[in-house]
Amino acid sequence: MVNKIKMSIIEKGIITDIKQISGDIWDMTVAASQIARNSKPGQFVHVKVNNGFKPFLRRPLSIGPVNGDTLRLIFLVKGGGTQILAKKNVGEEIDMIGPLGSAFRMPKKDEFPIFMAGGIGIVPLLFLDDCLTNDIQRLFLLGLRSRSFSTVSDDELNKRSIYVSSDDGSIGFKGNVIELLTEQLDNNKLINPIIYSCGPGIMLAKLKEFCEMRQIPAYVSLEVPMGCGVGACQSCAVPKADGDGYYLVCQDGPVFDASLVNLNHGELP
Amino acid sequence: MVNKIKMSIIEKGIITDIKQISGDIWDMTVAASQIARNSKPGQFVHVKVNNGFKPFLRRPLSIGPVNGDTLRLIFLVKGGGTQILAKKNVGEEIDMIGPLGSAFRMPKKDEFPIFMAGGIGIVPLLFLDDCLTNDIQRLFLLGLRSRSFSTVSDDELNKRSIYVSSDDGSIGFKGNVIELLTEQLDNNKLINPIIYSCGPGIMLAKLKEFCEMRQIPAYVSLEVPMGCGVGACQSCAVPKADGDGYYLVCQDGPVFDASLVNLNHGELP
Amino acid sequence: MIVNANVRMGDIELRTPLLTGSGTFGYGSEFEDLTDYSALGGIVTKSLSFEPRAGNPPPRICETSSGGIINSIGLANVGIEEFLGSKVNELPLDKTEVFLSVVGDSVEDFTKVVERLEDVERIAGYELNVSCPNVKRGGLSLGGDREAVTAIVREVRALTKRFISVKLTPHYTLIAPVAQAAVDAGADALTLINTLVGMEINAETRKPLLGNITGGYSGPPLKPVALAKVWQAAQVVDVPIWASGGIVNGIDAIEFLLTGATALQVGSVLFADPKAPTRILNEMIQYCERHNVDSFTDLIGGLRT
Amino acid sequence: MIVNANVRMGDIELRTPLLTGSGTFGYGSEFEDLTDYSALGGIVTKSLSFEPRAGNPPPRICETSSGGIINSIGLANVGIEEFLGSKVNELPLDKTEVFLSVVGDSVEDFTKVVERLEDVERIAGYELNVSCPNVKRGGLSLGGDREAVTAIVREVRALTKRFISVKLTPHYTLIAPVAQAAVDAGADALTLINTLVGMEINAETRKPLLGNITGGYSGPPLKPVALAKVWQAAQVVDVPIWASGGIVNGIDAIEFLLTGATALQVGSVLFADPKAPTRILNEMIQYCERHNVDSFTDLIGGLRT
Ligand SMILES: Cc1cc2nc3c(=O)[nH]c(=O)nc-3n(C[C@H](O)[C@H](O)[C@H](O)COP(=O)(O)OP(=O)(O)OC[C@H]3O[C@@H](n4cnc5c(N)ncnc54)[C@H](O)[C@@H]3O)c2cc1C
Ligand SMILES: Cc1cc2nc3c(=O)[nH]c(=O)nc-3n(C[C@H](O)[C@H](O)[C@H](O)COP(=O)(O)OP(=O)(O)OC[C@H]3O[C@@H](n4cnc5c(N)ncnc54)[C@H](O)[C@@H]3O)c2cc1C
Ligand SMILES: Cc1cc2nc3c(=O)[nH]c(=O)nc-3n(C[C@H](O)[C@H](O)[C@H](O)COP(=O)(O)O)c2cc1C
Ligand SMILES: Cc1cc2nc3c(=O)[nH]c(=O)nc-3n(C[C@H](O)[C@H](O)[C@H](O)COP(=O)(O)O)c2cc1C
Ligand code: FES
Ligand code: FES
Repeated sequence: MVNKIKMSIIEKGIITDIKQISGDIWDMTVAASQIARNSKPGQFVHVKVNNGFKPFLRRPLSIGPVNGDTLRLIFLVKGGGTQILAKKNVGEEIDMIGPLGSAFRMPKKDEFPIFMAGGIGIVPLLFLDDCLTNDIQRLFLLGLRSRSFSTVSDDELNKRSIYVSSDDGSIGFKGNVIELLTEQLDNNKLINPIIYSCGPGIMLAKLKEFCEMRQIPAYVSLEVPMGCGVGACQSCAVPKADGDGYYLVCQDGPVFDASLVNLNHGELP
Repeated sequence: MVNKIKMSIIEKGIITDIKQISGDIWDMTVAASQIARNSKPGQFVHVKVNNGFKPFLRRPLSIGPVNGDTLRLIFLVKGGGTQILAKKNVGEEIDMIGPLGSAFRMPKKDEFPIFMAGGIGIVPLLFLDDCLTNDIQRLFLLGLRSRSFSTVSDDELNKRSIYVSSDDGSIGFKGNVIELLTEQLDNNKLINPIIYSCGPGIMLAKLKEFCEMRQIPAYVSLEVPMGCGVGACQSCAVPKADGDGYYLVCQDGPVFDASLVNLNHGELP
Repeated sequence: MIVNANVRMGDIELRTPLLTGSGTFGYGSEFEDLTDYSALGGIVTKSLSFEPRAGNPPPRICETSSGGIINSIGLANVGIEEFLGSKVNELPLDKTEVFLSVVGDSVEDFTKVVERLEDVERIAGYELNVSCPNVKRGGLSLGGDREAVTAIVREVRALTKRFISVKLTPHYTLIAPVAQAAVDAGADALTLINTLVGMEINAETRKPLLGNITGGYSGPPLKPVALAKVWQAAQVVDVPIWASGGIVNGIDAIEFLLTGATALQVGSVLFADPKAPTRILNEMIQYCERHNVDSFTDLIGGLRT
Repeated sequence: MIVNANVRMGDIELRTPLLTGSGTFGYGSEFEDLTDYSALGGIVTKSLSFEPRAGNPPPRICETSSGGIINSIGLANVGIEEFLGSKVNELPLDKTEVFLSVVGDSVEDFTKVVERLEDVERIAGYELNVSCPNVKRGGLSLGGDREAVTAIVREVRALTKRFISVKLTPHYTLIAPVAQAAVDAGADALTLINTLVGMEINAETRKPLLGNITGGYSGPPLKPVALAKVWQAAQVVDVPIWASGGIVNGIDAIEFLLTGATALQVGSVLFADPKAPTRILNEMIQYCERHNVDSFTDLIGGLRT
């Protein structure tokens, strides 16, 4: 919905680094100058994980931190497609369409940005974090199931001063990330907060409720299965909050003003 | 039709040797005691070339020379299935159903056996050759397109005194194997010949015609695409010579008295 | 944990929900050296017609680039006379339930075959293969799909007290009315689905891969179509559904139970893996153990929508 | 060797036989940064209905274990009013031939849309998506498949001189009579086939993968079914056939030409490979070079049977 950018290309990036962050989480750096140089935080690439047509569809992945000609893709091995990605080696090509979709709108001068990530939802927020100049204060929260499911390295946690919550208390705050958010908001009496969030559907739905109650603006990045990724097939519908039809996540999103979308669909099947 | 044998099993053999004979021809030795010990020349195994279901069907392959607990599979890399087979290594398992189908009937005392192979059709004849005691005279003919498409090693050619014809004259007699057969029959004035043959459909059809003209009994081993391999699905039909329906190659064959089958179907599509 | 594998359909109890698909397991004895019958609830025999049928010219089977197969057997079978003379003795009646598949081009074809089969003892029931279009009655073509199915099922029903499943093709514009018609006419179960009509060619030689050009498409590519038809039929009929189409492993089988099937036919997979029934049954049991389900029956229709 | 890629259909000449499948290429501009239009003979737009349609609840797309996909977009489209207001300006009329796909639940739906579209200039023709069962006329359900197709095509034919292709589903018991009915009613071409009805579920969560439970199954598993329908229709009608179903490479495309198709729609493949038209065209040309064929037209119907 915000800062919609056209002009996407197909680019064959070259993997320059790939490492395992934790159990099923991989962090891949790809040299792809054209996509990298035109990306804004919140946008995504549509990745062909294999030659041929197995799997048949591309996989949408958020664009993580960009550094000159490279971008980082951080992903959870969920099924067959991401499994193939995780087995790639440095030097291999990776066919991507991007940058696609909408970007986060930047915080205004008087707003206090809060990044709230659930698990692997941290990826676009890392990029957004990089795009705010150092003088801008911010709060970065990450909810994990447990330490062993971490989606970023300890180094990165420290460097970015990320506050972590975990369901089992094995790292950081014990509880969910909405509880952590509540605690932080209340303890620090933050003025004019604006929330940027990405994570599991249930977390986003709760966040939306929370923000509506407290009248805090929130931007959420959504995940739905996609076909084309470019607005042609209407596969990626998300219901509008007003009940009047659907937005397309690949084109109108993936970043949405939380108040405009209906998030009561729970997790994907 | 002849010497029909029941009792087939699924056995996971172990590859003990695999080598390339020429361009696309591979010679694999498999330890599979139960199948090996129960096989008769002419019978075949139905081979699962891969775990899972890609390709979906098994591949029928003639049982080549048997040596105690091992048997040889010699195959032409024709498409995807045999390609997978050719890439297997010593020590790998290979899932086979066998022995399946009918065997060649052995020559009677007064008959002079002639083996006539076209290309990869030599496989069951090698096994048959081994099964005749040394005192039995025989003539072994092999038709090739050219030397570089040989389906047996030079060693084996010599050891078995195989007469070769090639279309281009690059090895042995220049011409086709029926011409070679004619020459041999006429020059050597063989009495009571009986022909055992396996090879391309067109060669077998010509052989049948030839043998009918000269009133020579002939047994042919046929190839048609198969489903089950055990007589359950009726996929492997070959028309009866009398026009009254079909035989099943996996059950009534693969070895047939040439006079009983209609071979005018040419090559497979 | 012990998982209860049996399923009930009216008076019939199958010790497992697994049946063999018609035409893929012959008359039930061809695979006897290879397949463990204890994993099977029953078998369905090759479709039997009144007159013998020689079948189609070869080749009769090919693979598709999509990972399935196409067959054009052409319903080759020995006909009722020879069946009663010889094949009937091969039926594995001591080992499992036997359902006889019957096919015909006219209503009379079906009734003439079933009439004769009624004399064969210990048969659990019939599967009526009504999947061929253009069925006739007394020589006249029957109007629509529903009319043909109704006529066949009603007249066979009048002849027998045995269990009848009616096997439908996926090539109906809508499956629900045909499914309903079969049940209204007296079917005890529906078998969904028969093969799709398919074709493959070799572009290099420009020849079709089958002698008959087109044939019946089966195997894994059929599964999504079969799931949809089972689901659609399960919404409108109350009789048990026998699923057929692309089952190769235990998860496929579980998917069909969840979608509403009571019994599950394994067909093409037997060619690749004659021991598939045992393997699939084990995989189904493992699923149940993982999900704390103590009976296959509890999964039937358990899709969460 | 220069291979002549163009094909003729009546008055229309396509510079290549490749078209985009309805619903996979939007209104023709969404892919403009990615796809080279010069490889396309034309595009077919997303099916347009009289009233806007919001479409089905998400998820709307999933993969199948058989290597295809299922979509349940639910014919989401902006409706004729908004189409004429905005989308019409996105049509790539300068780049390629544009065929507008039209859909409806009743005969009147079709005629009302086509009437309005007649005012849009430079449109090459229409594709009538008659693949939904239960079409009505004046509120009454039309009897059979042939009746519905005949009514729609005849009434649209009366409204326009433009090229009309009629897109049929594979879920007819027999395709030939429906194909014949469409041609008799005035169709200039037939598009074969629309998607199969399919469904996938996640056995672990017990949920269907699509919000609408069932959807349209497309991609490689569809190809054998589409080949069979193209072949069967080509035996009975003389109009050009537009093939649709599972084309992902040049050999697939050649197979459809040989089987009798004149034009070839690329659909789902565009999601994986937006440059598919260029790749497929090159692969087709390579085939022709290898086989010494100097025009695609020479391959049409060239199957050796
Ligand atoms: C805009 C966007 C950005 C994303 N960014 C990231 C990211 O940075 N890191 C990351 O790990 N994941 C991200 N995802 C989710 C990621 O796309 C899926 O986890 C991935 O597609 C799963 O593929 P698979 O083959 O491993 O799993 P499978 O479950 O086998 O996939 C089967 C199908 O479902 C689709 N699918 C499955 N899960 C999802 C999902 N959560 N969202 C969308 N489609 C799904 C797949 O694309 C595929 O088509 C993002 C999704 C979207 C829409
Ligand atoms: C009884 C019998 C014995 C055989 N013995 C041998 C042997 O010893 N050595 C050897 O090289 N080949 C033999 N063949 C042929 C061999 O089965 C095929 O070459 C092989 O199946 C091709 O598989 P593919 O995947 O490489 O080729 P593809 O062409 O990709 O196979 C596609 C499908 O067609 C079938 N098919 C293709 N060609 C044939 C064929 N000629 N006969 C039967 N089915 C075919 C395959 O089994 C498969 O189902 C024999 C065939 C039969 C019926
Ligand atoms: C070789 C072969 C022969 C078949 N013959 C019949 C038949 O005679 N009658 C019938 O109703 N179905 C027949 N079928 C269809 C199967 O019973 C089954 O419905 C179909 O193959 C789908 O299931 P599958 O994907 O598990 O094979 C046949 C299938 C194959 C592969
Ligand atoms: C996402 C999607 C949307 C589709 N929408 C339509 C449509 O609106 N109208 C139509 O006639 N066909 C529609 N189709 C069917 C395609 O045009 C095509 O006929 C079918 O997908 C088979 O071809 P394929 O295998 O090349 O995709 C759609 C297909 C997909 C995948
Ligand atoms: S994925 Fe095709 S419109 Fe969004
Ligand atoms: S291959 Fe099944 S009967 Fe011969």
